[in-house]
Amino acid sequence: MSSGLLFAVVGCLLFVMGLGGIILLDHLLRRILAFNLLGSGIFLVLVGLAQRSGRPDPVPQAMVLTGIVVSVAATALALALARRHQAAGGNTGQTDRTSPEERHD
Amino acid sequence: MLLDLASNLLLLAGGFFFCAGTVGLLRFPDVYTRLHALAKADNLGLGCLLAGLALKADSLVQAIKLLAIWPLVLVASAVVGYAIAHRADRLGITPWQRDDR
Amino acid sequence: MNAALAFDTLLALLLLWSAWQALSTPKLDRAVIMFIVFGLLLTLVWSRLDAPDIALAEAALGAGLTGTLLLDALAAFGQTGQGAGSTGFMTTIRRFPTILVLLVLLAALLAALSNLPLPTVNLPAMVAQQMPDSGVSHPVTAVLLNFRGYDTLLEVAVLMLALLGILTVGLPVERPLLSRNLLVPILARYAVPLMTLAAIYLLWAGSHRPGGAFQAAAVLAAGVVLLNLAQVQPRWIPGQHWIRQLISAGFLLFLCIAALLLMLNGGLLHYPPDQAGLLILLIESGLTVSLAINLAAFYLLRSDRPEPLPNQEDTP
Amino acid sequence: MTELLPNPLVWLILLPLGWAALAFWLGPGRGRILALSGITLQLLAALSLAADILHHGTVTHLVGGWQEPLGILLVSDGLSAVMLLLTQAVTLPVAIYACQYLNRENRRWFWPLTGFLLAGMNALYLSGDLFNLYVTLELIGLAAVGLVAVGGRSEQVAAALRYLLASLAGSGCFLLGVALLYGCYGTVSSRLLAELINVPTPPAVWLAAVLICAGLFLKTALFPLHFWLPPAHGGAPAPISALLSALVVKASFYVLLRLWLGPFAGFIAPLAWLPALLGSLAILWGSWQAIRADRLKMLVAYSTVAQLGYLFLVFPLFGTGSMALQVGVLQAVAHGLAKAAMFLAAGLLIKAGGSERVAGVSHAANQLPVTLFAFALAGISLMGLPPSGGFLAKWLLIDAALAAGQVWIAVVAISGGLLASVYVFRVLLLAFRDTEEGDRPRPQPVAAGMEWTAFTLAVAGVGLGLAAMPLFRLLEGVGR
Repeated sequence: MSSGLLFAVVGCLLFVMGLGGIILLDHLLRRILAFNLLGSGIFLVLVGLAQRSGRPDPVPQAMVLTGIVVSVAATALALALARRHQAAGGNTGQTDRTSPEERHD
Repeated sequence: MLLDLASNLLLLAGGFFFCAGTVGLLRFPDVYTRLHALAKADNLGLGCLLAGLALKADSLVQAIKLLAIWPLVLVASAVVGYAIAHRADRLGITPWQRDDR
Repeated sequence: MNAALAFDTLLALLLLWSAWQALSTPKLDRAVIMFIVFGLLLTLVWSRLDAPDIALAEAALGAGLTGTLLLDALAAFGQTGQGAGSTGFMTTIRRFPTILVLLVLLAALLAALSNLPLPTVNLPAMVAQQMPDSGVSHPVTAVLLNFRGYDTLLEVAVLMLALLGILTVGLPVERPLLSRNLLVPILARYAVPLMTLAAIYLLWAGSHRPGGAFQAAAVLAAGVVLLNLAQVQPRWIPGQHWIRQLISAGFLLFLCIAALLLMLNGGLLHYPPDQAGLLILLIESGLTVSLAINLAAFYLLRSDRPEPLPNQEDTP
Repeated sequence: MTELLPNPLVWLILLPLGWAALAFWLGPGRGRILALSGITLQLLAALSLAADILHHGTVTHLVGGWQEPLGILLVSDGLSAVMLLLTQAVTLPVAIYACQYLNRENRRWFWPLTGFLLAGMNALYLSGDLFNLYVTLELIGLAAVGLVAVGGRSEQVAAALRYLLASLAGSGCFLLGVALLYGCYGTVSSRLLAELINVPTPPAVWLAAVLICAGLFLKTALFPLHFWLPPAHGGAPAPISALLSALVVKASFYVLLRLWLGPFAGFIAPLAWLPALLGSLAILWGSWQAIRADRLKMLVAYSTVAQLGYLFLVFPLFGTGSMALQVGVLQAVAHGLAKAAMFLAAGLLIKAGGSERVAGVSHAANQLPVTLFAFALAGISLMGLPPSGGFLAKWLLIDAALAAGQVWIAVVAISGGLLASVYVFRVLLLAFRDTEEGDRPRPQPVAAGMEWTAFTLAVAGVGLGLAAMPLFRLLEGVGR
């Protein structure tokens, strides 16, 4: 097993962990953390799989650089929205869980 | 030959100090003493490690780059150590004394 | 070789442990700290994967800037919603199908990885072959700004969009978490000039070794944030036009070069091989300023009151 | 026209990026003239591109002059030309409407956000590279989230946040699929992948396809992954709802269609019943929620959930020699025009009636006859009554389904139309009902210009049924 493949496997675990976190966790901050774990997992799969023969591959590396910047941008936006939500008196844990049907009236 | 020996000794010493620092972090009784262990032992360990690696470096520039890490980390750890201790003090954590065991 | 793999395995386990802690530890502040630890471990992983560019970006952006933003948000959230979620019996039952699907997905992923065909296209070889015409000698920079420069153009737009979103909702100002620390200004006095120097070096080095606009911008942004922590640089408010204008200027420079090349050469971002190096450096310099301010603005731009609107509309 | 504007497909991406960045430079509330002239130019570019394709077939552009798989290929055929035309043609009237509808607070960052949204959608329709598609999906996602939050009210921020997390999870699944494909084949070029993927398909490729499709289902709000759509589309200001409902969800559907007919065509056909089944459930569930919705815009938003279901009904019909692709695209275009018109009309009805509730539309028949007519025309297209574009799409769908022996699809399509008529007539009947003068808020005057933009879009949606031939000609030869 090459370390590329090893980290690709770790990436899969992180992806599933992150996806589970986004779906199952209640607190907004934790869901944002989970999204970051999910992103890191994908990046590891992308580079790890491409480099499983041990040779560095600049193309997925450049893609991951792009991806990291995108995920920082998304995190910053998500945190700003979450803080505005909190400042407006929204409950960081529960409001986001109620079904849309209950919230209209 | 001699250079290699010196480098290896320095690396070993660095490893030892890091271990000591970690033991201190785990075993010391309160935040101040733990900070003390980290700031003292780990920084010394890092210095040894960097010196050891610098002796193994291919070029002079590389060695200087390696050694330049040390003062930066020293400054950063001083500031961070102070920040943590300051905050702990603000939160009213009193330093541990031998007799209140 | 075996020692290397053992080290990698240890690293992998630590990485997974810190990730799990970040999601499951009951205290929110601990979760954020564990996430930063995760980011630092990930930096090590990237350097183990021969990807120093990503390691730099991960340290500066993934762990550094994201960590700062998270800590800042933590101060706003306080410790509300402690606990990893209500774990009553009924919730467990309701969540069971989701967990089951996730486990099936994991099993499928691992099964797929265990039996993977070898890649048919040898892209690294093609990159190596075209390197002489790319204008730079570092492959990652060549991919990022030449072969796939179009992705980068769109990605800068993504950063601006995130800032636009933040400006739209506004970031509430809270009391700062940090008590006044006497040493931080001293650190800033020495570190910020060094960081600026490092950023310029990274920008220049990007053409032939790991580095480039994104890493340089991240270091510069960190410098600005440090100045703010040292209470030298006050928070930015949305009414400061230069912030917006510098951010869009770097992007518009990139766009103008793209449009000019399109009109002259008939190809989007089609650099003539002779001038490719110069054009890439020009684009990267513009992007460094634009990205640095954009990233710093994620942290620094605060206002309870939105930016004042102009008195007159831009109607004729 | 080609001589006037060479490379229209590249300008379709550069123009909105340019005016969006300039509008950001200028500051809050600025950029209206830039935006309107930019969108007009884009419409011209899209027309010129469509003309090119009609005459010369598929148009491609190598970004940076690099061949695939090293570089990124921009490619436009009839399918993407139709989507590009729809995008620019819907945005122009919506932008004109927005000039008058949005108040100054809401208009603060509307123009740059819209510009980047358009750039993202245009880039998506032209992209021939899976990783590039991911970047465009993120561009669209973040722009759409910013637009949802434009109002700044607490529930809008909550909706934006929910939308953002759903959107990020969706594009995450997409990107993991792309990573697996890169691991297997060493390229992300859509065209090369279509050649390389062959039977027997390795499990990793199957998994990649499933992940990508799941991510796109989430982004297209296919039942039961639609939970984020109603609060986001129903909560945003009307012109933004129109853009999101008419255009944004179509973008991810387009990617799905492309991949389904391109790289995945060889092996994924046995799974076609799944999107069709979910689409049927979406039609029934969305219509039911629209029928019992309390607020007018939620009614329209749930109607989007239902109408998106129709798009997925065509998947089992691919490869049966019928006009499945034409049907799907026609439905997307017809719904785009009708839904934009309906949201714009709903915004005016709410503004005039002073109430967000469905009941607030009473008296609209006297007060806003043009708007109500636009709402009714859009409703005709959604119900599928002749001669609207929606009618033609549904008619051809039923025809193709019966020809392929898939009777259940025809049954779902017909019952969806009936359910749609229930929620449309629910609004129309209320609008003609007279209530006592005293028990309703004073009517607000509404500028006539806005009424007519909504009306134009609605008429276009109905007229599409009479003028679908050019669209079919563009689509000839796509996906073969």
